[in-house]
Amino acid sequence: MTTAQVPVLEARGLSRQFGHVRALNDADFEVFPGEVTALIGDNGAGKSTLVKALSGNLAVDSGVVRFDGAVVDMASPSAASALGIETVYQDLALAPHLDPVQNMYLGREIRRGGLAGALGFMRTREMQAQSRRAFDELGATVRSLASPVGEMSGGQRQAIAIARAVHWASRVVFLDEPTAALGVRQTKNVLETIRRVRDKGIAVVFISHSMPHVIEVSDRIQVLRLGTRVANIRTADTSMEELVGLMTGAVTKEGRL
Amino acid sequence: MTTAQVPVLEARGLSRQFGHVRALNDADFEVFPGEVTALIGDNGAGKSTLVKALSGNLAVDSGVVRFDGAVVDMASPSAASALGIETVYQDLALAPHLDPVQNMYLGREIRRGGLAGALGFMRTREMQAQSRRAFDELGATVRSLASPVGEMSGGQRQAIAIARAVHWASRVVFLDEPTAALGVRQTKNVLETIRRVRDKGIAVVFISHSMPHVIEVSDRIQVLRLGTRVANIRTADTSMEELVGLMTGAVTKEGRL
Amino acid sequence: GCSGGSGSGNTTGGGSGGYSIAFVQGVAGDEFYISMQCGIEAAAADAGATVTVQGPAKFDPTLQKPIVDAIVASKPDALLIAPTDVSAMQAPIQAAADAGIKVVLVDTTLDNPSMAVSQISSDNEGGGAAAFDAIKAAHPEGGKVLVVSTDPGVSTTDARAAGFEAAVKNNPSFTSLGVQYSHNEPSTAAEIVTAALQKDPDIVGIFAANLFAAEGSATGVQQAGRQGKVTIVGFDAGPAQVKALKDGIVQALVAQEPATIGKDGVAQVLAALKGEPTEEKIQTGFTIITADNVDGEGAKAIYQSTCK
Amino acid sequence: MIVKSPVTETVAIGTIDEPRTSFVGRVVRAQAFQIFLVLLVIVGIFSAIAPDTFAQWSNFRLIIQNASILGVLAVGMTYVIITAGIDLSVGSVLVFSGVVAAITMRALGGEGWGVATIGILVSIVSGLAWGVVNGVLIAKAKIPPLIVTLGSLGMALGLAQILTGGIDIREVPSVLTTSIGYGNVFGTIPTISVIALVVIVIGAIVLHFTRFGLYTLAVGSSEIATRRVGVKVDGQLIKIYALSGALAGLAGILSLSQFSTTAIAGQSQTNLNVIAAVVIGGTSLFGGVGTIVGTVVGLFIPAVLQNGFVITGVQPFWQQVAVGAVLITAVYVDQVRRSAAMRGNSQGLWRKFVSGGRRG
Amino acid sequence: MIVKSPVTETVAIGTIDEPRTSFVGRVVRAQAFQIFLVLLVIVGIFSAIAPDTFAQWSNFRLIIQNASILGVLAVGMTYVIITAGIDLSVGSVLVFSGVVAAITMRALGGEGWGVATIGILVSIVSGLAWGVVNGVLIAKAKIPPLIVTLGSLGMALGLAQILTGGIDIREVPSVLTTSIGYGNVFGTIPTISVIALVVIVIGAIVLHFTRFGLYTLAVGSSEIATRRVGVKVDGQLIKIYALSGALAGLAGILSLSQFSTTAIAGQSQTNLNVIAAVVIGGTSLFGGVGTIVGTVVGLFIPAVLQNGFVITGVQPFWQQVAVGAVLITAVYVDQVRRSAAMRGNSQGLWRKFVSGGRRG
Ligand SMILES: Nc1ncnc2c1ncn2[C@@H]1O[C@H](COP(=O)(O)OP(=O)(O)OP(=O)(O)O)[C@@H](O)[C@H]1O
Ligand SMILES: Nc1ncnc2c1ncn2[C@@H]1O[C@H](COP(=O)(O)OP(=O)(O)OP(=O)(O)O)[C@@H](O)[C@H]1O
Ligand SMILES: [Mg+2]
Ligand SMILES: [Mg+2]
Repeated sequence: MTTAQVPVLEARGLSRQFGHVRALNDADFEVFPGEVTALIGDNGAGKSTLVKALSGNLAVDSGVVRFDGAVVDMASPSAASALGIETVYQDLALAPHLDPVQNMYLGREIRRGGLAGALGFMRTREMQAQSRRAFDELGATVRSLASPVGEMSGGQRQAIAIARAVHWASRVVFLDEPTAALGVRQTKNVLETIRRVRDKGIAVVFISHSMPHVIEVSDRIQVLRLGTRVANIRTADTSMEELVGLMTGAVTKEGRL
Repeated sequence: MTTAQVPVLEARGLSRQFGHVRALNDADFEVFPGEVTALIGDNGAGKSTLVKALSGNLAVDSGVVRFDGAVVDMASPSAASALGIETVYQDLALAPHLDPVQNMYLGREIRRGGLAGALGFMRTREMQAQSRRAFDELGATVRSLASPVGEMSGGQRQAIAIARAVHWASRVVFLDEPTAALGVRQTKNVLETIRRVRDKGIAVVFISHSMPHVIEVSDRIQVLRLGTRVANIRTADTSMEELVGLMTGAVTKEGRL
Repeated sequence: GCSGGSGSGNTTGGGSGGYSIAFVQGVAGDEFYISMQCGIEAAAADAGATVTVQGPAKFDPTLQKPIVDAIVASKPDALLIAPTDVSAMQAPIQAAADAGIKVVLVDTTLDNPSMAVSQISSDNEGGGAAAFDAIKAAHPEGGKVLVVSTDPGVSTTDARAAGFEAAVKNNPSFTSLGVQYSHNEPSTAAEIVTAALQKDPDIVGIFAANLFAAEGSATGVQQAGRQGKVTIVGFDAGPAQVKALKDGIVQALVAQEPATIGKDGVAQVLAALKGEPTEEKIQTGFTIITADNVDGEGAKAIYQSTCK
Repeated sequence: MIVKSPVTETVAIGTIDEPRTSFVGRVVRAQAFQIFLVLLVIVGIFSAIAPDTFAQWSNFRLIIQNASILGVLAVGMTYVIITAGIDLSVGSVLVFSGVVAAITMRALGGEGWGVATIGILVSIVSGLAWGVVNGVLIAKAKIPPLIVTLGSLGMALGLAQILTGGIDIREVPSVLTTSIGYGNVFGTIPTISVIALVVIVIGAIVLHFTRFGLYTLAVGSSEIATRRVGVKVDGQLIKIYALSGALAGLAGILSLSQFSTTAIAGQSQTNLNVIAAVVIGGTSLFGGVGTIVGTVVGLFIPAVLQNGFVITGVQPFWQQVAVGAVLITAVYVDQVRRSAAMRGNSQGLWRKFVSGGRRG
Repeated sequence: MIVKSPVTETVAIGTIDEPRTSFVGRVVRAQAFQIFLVLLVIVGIFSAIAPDTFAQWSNFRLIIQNASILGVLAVGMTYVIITAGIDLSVGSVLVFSGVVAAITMRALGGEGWGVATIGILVSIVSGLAWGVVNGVLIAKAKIPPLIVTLGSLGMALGLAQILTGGIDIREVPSVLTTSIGYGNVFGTIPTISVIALVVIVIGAIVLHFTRFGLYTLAVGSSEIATRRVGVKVDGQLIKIYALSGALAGLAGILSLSQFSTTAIAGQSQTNLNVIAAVVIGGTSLFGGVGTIVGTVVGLFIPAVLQNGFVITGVQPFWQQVAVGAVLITAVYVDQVRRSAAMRGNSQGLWRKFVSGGRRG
């Protein structure tokens, strides 16, 4: 369980209450570079809430976040982006009226050179070509690069969000149930992409309810239950049964991890 | 492949074009009472479009729909509801500001007796109790019956939509990727619920990208590819490999089915 | 006879010598301008001329200018207009004159009215002063008085308020509580008056600078239960105002002479079109109508509501 | 290291936060209550400045009376805005209904209750008719509500002017003026306010406790979801615009009673005033949330400000400035308090200032 | 029964419907084009009725001139509405900016370009300041745009009245009136319209081709998605309201040039007129879609109607009714044609009537 390495991202004692619901309850979490960390837990365990807190989308009531060992204030999504953290949210967060290319490059457009660039004109052609390449890599079935993503199928939208996050992440990428809407082939591609990204030294956080996928792709598994981390284990050391038990509370690990 | 029975719902030659994208291309489809029919296909194959067309949410360009052998005009969702058809949509279709109970009973509220009922007053207590039972049956982790569903986690919302459809369907229930956001335990419960519903003689259409679940729960599998049905097989007669091949076009079945 | 609001249809001039006259009101649907329209239509009918009536929805030059522009495009022989602003309407009306249209300014005027064959104006400031006289007559002992106007920047009501305020200043036994603006909403006027009476229960007179201000003020006074103790003087003497006067809601009215203005306007226009001499400037007066003279002397000053 | 224990449900349903809170607690957390506090503060300030002119029942009575007609309109507008719609036509429909009623009553002649009753019905039906037209165009022809009601604003006003020739009608049966316009109940409560109160109470009960209200919220929350579960969304929308129209008709006869004139050129600001009241009261222009109580409070904030400023002698030009500033401040304070309540901790306002208002 | 074939991609990306359509085809399918056809039909009808009065360049010239000031405002409003916001304050800010500029120029004295230039700058900066205030309150304090701009509507107007004492200022340097207000370019094109055209063209290019425009659409499409990808949404919103304010300031000096008065009682309908133009032009009040070209067309529909009705001698009261009816019809026709284009078949209008307008 102990690694000599410094975690690229580390959370200690995060709590967040919504009305009477305690979505995060003194939760710890850490991810190491070049590792795929699976984050699992029952519905409503607080996984998405944790992701939002660590990507600057949600203020927590208490707790600290460290990046490369130094305490950071993850005050906004831009702060997270600036640190090289990218996220695929469970509720996708694409702009429905924009096309896939615009969504892919939103906030990171390639500007033209010279004055035109300074005035905000963009290299549309180039962005299109690069997006096409990124989608192809995932085997995404995005049928048109010029129609709004709001008109696309669930899986097509999912693929665009994943392509975007993978394209831009330099340190950490959060994938909140990325394969939920994907077809068989696309899922395989995404799992492969996850490995490829990991091999570049980027930390990947993979959230999924599919235990086979989790076991197939992850190096380490952290289990949330009722807003608290109840386990942090190497994938090699565990089994499907134990994981299910941990999520539902049938099995408990001794001590805080 | 041939059954003597009359299909409860049958579609012939459905086509629907969106701009240049042909989402449905002369697609056929049929479901039989007391059977679980899995509808599978790659992302963007047209599964959700087919479901919308058969539940009165989308006008098709051509094709006919028969219910119990008679041609019907599925002109609106109310028409489908009136026939006993219920649907869980991929993009859930819950009213985010309403609470789970209100969503569960929307359009079917239990009225008070007498004058109060005629004036539109409702039995809130009773609806609450029944919803709770329905959620419990699915093992849903809906934490509060009084907060808006818009604030709930992806899996919690999914569970509410499923509970609703299953509760009201009397002839056909469409489930468009119902387990995508669900936890392990909840997924197991939903698959069990599907079997239970089928055993009541209701036709269940199950859409999923998870081949193990499809094979586990379905009696018959129909495969869509680029808007056309390319296969219609009994689950017992096929294999995971064949299905994947059919979806991606690596395998083709001879003849139109 | 025609009812107040209906102008006759458009016919281009020529034919059997019938001229086409366009009348642009300061604001559509105001009884003052409707009475003026009646005068114009009567005079025009006598002369065999046709009249088109247009007007903006508000007393607002930015709304009146497009109408004047369109009128000019439709090429009438003559234009009678109540400009909504002394400088804003200068250029559009100049353009009309430049297009060979004979222009007569009615009621209000312009900074430089030289393009007009005649200007027939009423004295709004004098009317305001007369309104004060009516309050003084009812309350010789003096007291607090309030002005309820429409919006700041409307030249006619501003002039009425200014005339009233000046008259108050010259009379030490009266104190003015200033001008409040009702934004042409009777309900706002009512709110203002009830609040003002709450603050100063000893108000003796209210000068309401237009019809809605008068109606709202009357409602406010009634709500506060002070009818009979507060004198409300309204402006203009349309049938609605006269009924209010007869009902005792309003105690006095300052009446202008819109029908006369209209009649004179048509006369001047026809003279100009026929190449006869015109009068450069005509000033019309006003009458104060009270319950005492409404059935006698004052009756002549009441505006026509239906054109005969 | 691993301890087995019996399988339990992760969370039993509804065990964590069922409304165990007291009635008072719920009221305090209700969104309408936040803005009510703002109103109380405003009233408190004026009362302190002008205790014997502002803080009198006689004054409050007049404020209430003056807000009554807007209150009737605001009930309908709340329903409309909850569906993410808008109704710009209320002022014109009010005028139109008043004109039609006045013409009818003048034609019938007489001053008694018979004529007055017919007038009341005619007015309501006229408004209802406009509302149905609006509703059908919005629900069936799918034209944006802003365009439809902007169009019917012009049309209703134009027709009112055509009917009267632009000259206000002042013949109103005296029973209307004396009993509704200026009558009192229990000696001191204006009849017109009692009528408004009845409308408001019924409006609130229907919105919060009946199926009609539930469908209204559902349509505003997600039209497509509501349609998919088989609710007749088009019919619901038509009914809501019809309600707004009918209430504008009722307001038309009330206005006729109070002002004894059709006031054709008045009411040009009415729509914005009513919409502002609804939004101040916490109803979202994007639909799905709203309360009638909030709307009523939202109505009184500008009314009290206007009254208070005149009484405390603020100059007219400054009044506009002050009303604008207080409006913005009131909604801001309400908004901060509400999001603080959402977070479940009460030092929200202070925290917000410190943290720079980050979303949570 | 089973035939194996090599695995292929389900669909190659972007192979099915890349915009292979011709330029003309795309123009015809563009939403702004639909409503443009409606405008052409209206112009055609009036031209047929009144060929030698309506259908004259001199008349079109004046229609264009009269629409120019609204056109400048409408560019800013389009941006605002695309973000799902609203700006009710444009009319008041226009008046306020004009007043400040007029006071400044009067204080400096003189009739030349030097004073005029200072006046122009002062007016734009005054408008900009109001826009920034609006933007900060909306973006940072999270107060609904309707409330903020309703508040600043009252405040700007009140301050304009305070500055002038309620009396219009009419001393305007003559260069402004002669060269901007009534000057012409190429002898016949009004200078004021050329200025508006420049604003419109720049506005359209920025909206459709630059990052600023893209962010505007993105914020309107999904504020949360845009925020999550790291776009500074608050800053973008502030810039957009500042733009709207600055354009209102520019419109203020144009209005001063054209009317040589501050016209503080005017502009009361300006905000609704501009909003209507934007919505008629196909911009959704719910954000995410909109074009400047559509807005310009949306501006001309009421302008042409008003002009045509006056010229053809329609009575004023009937004009209101007719404008309302045509407005609704125009947007309806546009809406039906647009959804027909979406379905990819062209008999949409007819089909819609037959099928009763079912959604698809
Ligand atoms: N904005 C919110 N307001 C109120 N409650 C919320 C909000 N967001 C989340 N919650 C609650 O917090 C709890 C945790 O939610 P979260 O979305 O983190 O779960 P999750 O682990 O991602 O579940 P799933 O697997 O279903 O996606 C849930 O009970 C949910 O209802
Ligand atoms: N409203 C729409 N407008 C335009 N195109 C649409 C619309 N709805 C669907 N499409 C297109 O039709 C095709 C089929 O979409 P559909 O949602 O039916 O796919 P699906 O089989 O459900 O895919 P998934 O498994 O990803 O959910 C897709 O290419 C999609 O982009
Ligand atoms: Mg989640
Ligand atoms: Mg789908």
